[in-house]
Amino acid sequence: MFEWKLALEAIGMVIYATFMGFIFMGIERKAMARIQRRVGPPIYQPIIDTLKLLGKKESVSHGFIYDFGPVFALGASIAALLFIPLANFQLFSSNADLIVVAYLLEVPMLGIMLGAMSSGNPYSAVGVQRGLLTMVAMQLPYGLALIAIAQYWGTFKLNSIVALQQLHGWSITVPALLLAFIVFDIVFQAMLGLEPFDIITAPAEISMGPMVEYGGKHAALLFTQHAVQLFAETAFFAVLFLGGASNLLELLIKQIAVLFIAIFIASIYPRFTIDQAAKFFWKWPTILGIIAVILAGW
Amino acid sequence: MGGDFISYELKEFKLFEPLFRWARKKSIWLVAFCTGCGGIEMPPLVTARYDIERFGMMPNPAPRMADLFLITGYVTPKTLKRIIITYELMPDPKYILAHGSCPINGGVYWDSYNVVKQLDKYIPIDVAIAGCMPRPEAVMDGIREIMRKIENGEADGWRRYRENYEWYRKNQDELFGEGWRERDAKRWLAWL
Amino acid sequence: MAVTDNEVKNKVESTQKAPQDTQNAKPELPNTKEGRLVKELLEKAPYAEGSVRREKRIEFRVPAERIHEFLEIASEKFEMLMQISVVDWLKEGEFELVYQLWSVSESVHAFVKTRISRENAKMPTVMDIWPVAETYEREAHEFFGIIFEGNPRLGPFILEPREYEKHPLRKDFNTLSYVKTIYGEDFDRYDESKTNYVI
Amino acid sequence: MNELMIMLFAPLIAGFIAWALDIRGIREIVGVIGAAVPLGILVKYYPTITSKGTEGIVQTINVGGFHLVFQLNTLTWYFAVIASLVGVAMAFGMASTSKNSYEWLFALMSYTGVLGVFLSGDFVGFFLFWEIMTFASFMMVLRRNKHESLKYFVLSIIGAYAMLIAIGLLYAKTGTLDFNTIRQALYMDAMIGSISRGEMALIFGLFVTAFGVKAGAVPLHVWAPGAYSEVDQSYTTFFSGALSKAGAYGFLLLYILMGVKLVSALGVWHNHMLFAYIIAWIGAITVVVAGFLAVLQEDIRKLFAYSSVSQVGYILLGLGVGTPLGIIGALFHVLSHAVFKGLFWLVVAALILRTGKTKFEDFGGLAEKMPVTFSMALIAVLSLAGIPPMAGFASKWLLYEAAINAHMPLVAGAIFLGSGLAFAYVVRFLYAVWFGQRPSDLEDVKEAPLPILIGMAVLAIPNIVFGIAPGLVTKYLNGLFSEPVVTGDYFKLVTTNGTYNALLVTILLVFGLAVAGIVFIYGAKTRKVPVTDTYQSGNPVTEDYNLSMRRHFYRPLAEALEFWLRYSWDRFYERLAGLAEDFADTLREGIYNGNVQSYAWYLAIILLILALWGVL
Repeated sequence: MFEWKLALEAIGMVIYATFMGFIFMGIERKAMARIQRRVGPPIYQPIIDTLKLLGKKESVSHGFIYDFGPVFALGASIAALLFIPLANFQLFSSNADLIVVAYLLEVPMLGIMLGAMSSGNPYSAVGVQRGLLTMVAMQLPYGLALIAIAQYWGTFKLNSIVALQQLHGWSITVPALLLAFIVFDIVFQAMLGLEPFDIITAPAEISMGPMVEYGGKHAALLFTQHAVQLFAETAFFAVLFLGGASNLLELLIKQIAVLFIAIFIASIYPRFTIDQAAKFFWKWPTILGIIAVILAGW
Repeated sequence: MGGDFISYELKEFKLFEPLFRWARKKSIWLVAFCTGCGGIEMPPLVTARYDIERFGMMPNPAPRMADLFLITGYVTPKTLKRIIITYELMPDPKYILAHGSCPINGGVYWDSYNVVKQLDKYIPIDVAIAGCMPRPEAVMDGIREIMRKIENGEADGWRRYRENYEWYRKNQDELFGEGWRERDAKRWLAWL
Repeated sequence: MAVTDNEVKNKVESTQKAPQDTQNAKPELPNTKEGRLVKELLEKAPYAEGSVRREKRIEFRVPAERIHEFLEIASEKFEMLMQISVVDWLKEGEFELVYQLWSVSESVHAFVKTRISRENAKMPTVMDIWPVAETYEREAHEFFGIIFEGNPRLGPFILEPREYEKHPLRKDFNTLSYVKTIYGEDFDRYDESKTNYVI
Repeated sequence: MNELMIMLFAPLIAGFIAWALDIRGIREIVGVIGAAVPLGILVKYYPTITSKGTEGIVQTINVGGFHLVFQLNTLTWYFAVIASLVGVAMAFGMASTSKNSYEWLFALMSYTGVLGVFLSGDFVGFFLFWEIMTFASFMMVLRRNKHESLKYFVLSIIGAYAMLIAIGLLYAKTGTLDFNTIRQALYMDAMIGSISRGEMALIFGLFVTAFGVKAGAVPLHVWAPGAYSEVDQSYTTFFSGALSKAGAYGFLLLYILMGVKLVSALGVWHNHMLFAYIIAWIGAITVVVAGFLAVLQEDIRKLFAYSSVSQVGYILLGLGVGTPLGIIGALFHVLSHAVFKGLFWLVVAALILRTGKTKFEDFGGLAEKMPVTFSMALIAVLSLAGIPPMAGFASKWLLYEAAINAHMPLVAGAIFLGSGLAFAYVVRFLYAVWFGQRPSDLEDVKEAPLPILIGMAVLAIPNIVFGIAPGLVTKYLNGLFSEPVVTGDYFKLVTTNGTYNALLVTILLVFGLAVAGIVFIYGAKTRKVPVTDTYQSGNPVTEDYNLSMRRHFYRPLAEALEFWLRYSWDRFYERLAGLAEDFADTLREGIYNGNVQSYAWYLAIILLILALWGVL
């Protein structure tokens, strides 16, 4: 009963996603450097960083939950990835829909919070508080954008959304879903923890936020998780708004396009404080989201 | 702290060692901890002109993730306490780059009551660069020197610290007095 | 910062002292803003001597027992107390306290100097005029050993427990021998005499 | 057929026996048996219920001239099983936390009340058991805190009177009190329209206030935080787990009895049933307001009290959507809320039993001291936050599907915000109580006693089982409707336009964990480090530093919301109560002023009015 083809496809896709995720992180650092007229690190730098972290000869642990946190986060990211229809590999996306994937993409946040909380470091406590508040603040616009899509296309299944978009043209061509696109792009910025909303790991203020106590292989796990998360979220974005893709290359181009939007915004804006971010999320993106939802439902 | 520290056996991945050495060389993370007067020399390194990020180096505020510790300038006993604690927080293959002559023999403050004369007694220094305060080019040269040492495995400050930890510990206690961590923490408790 | 002030003051003091002794009469004050300020303060406090060093910088020399009263008068014009720096005149056996005031309204800097003897030096605190003085007085006490009556927290401030009550910035504090006791054998400069330093 | 009666009155009898005997050991055993009897009987009835279809078993007894009807069909069986499951867990919990038999008596009396409410087939029995339930829970609260119990009492009285007037109106119109006959009468009346629109709106309004008070909808939720936290916490398992479900059952009753009539009377607005739309918006507002209040609480009991109010808001929202999928989502959420919230309240009971503290700032670092309770709390956290492999997510997923398919986008938006807030306050609870630095006075805390751990296990297993196999519940609930609404096998839910394969999600999570575990084991050996060895920007750290942030964890959110936080329902009701008292005082001085002449005058005036009216 066990389809070997599907299993191999899944494992292949996880390896491909991790590799491309690291390349995306490299592109992110390289593009930001080039914008600041610096040479910037090579594209595959995150892979070297992860190898170095894995090669550390000692790693410190604050108890079982501290180790369980990053492991759970990476596991959840991999699970979320396998439910998104990636180009011609449908993987398991027939078994889950928009809401399940949206929630699975948020589960790694709980894993990181669990680990950060049990480390007993005040900086990570402040990081956890900010991470949760950002998540609470962005939940409403995030939901409204997803609802607009579900309502316009009338279905939750991701592969049927992709099929409908192939037929009737991409989501962003529809005015209502264009508003949802803008809202989702702002929320996408906060999900990745990029510049205007990188309050979670504010490097200068609370030294790497929740990740302050992570070293050695725990940090390597978190880096891999961030890579898989980056790949999954850009793929989710492309599937919802840019009409999925017929082959991996087309998907890759769309993902990089989405990534560059985020990078350009990130390299311009300074950082919001946490209550400014909350107020901002509940003002403009929510209003746009409500308009999009009403238009989509018309 | 010292007890289990020594008995820890180093898991030498013989097969991957050259790969890890290359990775350690190509991605060194600096602890954003500037002691003494050289701290102001650090920002130019990450700007467009010198840009150490080309070598994969990134300033990182968390010591748990960092490898390279820059001792920039003279070290007073108060700062040395913080340096020792941060150094011991850093995970294992870690290196120290000392700027100028003050960490070597007290430099200009050779007779000052408040400057540590020989830093090497308290924490192992891998590379020391000349210059009071060295220009970014000199710091980059020092970093290249550290990379060369990592490449052929000579950068073993952390192994020296671990193997003769007792000696280092004795010198530290001699300077600060026995059990200085609890005493200092109690002193700061009044402020919290 | 106390160390650098020390040398600067020495040089300036010695050059400036010579011209003042020649014309012992009160030097006529230029009628600039600073001059009028000095004149005004001198009327209120005849016991003091004032002079204008340069544009935006005036000086007063006040006897030690009247310092508190003078500072009260000066505090109407000079709202901020910037620093209390101490100069150790070992040969004359005196400390010279310099209260550096800054007037925000006229943007003028005033140095109020007093002299007290080095042995068990005592000064009234100025915390009642400028509360910020508490920190400067603690520092002056820690490094020079001047006791400020009325300052509640004169105890240990910045230095390590080892150097409490040693008042390291006094001229008669022998740093060389102190450093030899602490850093012992790795202190490799052996020349005892302080005249020819070997760096 | 008298098993129905045994099941109904077993807890009450056990309560009296436990109260009478009042011996430490026997009292607990009697209480637990009393609580377990209904569950046993109900499980025995499962095959008959599923085979017989919706009309089930009817039992009629006539007591003192009243003709009480009890019915056990698919719907009432479902609610009764949930109530008895939570009741058993409560009994186990109270076995270790309750100090005297007074609480046993009234806890089991409210247990009978709830079962009676679910099983009764006519308004007489319904109201009778409703009052028993309210009276018992009021006595439980009265024992600990007069003010809170007064607040709870006044609001319950308002609800009870509203329901009484509504029943009276219905009796006046239809002439009967039995549910089935009322249903037929109102069904017929939908065409004839003899009951005017205004009267129907009045009946609907009265029923909404009555059931809204018990369920804790926003304007009437004021009693919930006080009552839930001022009672022995293991009883709150039942209080918020089952009693609030009686309110939700009431709203469902509105659909069954007078759904068609309400639609014809109140009309339709943008193709939503108007009365359902109102209930949906009450639910949505409850979810958001109670969620925000829960996040900003400092007391552990208050946090979970507001969280209970917010979760009941989800149920009302599900009912309000009105479509069959919405009702199934709401009923599934009734089960999952009863299960994970009951588990939370048992964890809180264990914490208070062991540490004696209730504020967040006194807790800390209990994960090592109470590992089993911690793992149960973790299961409850995953379920409440809606993490896929748990029951909480399955019910929330159904609610999302229903709300969006029924074209109620803003209500679905409220669910998104509500689940975000749920995630926030649940992690705050985890951080403040289980992680961080342990205060010195919690050093000697031992693990929770065995009975309460059994109670937690009773509630934790359904959490996982219904999480991985949600089909079990939806297949049973499909029986309520003519054609199956949620298809798919035990592990996969398939609705008209969405699928959720719970088993596959669990398998993939395990696969992901395995991959991450391999990467973790591959790395260097880990060295356990004490809490004091943390990066505190270089400063030495000792044990008596408080490094964990337990007070005002969400102060920035309070600052972001300070515009809304100025208005509070409690102050509004306090002022209302003050007004009522002043009015009563003026009335007392005015009329009952004690001199006989004015009384004589009043008599004369009344007689005159009656004469003019032509009655005399």
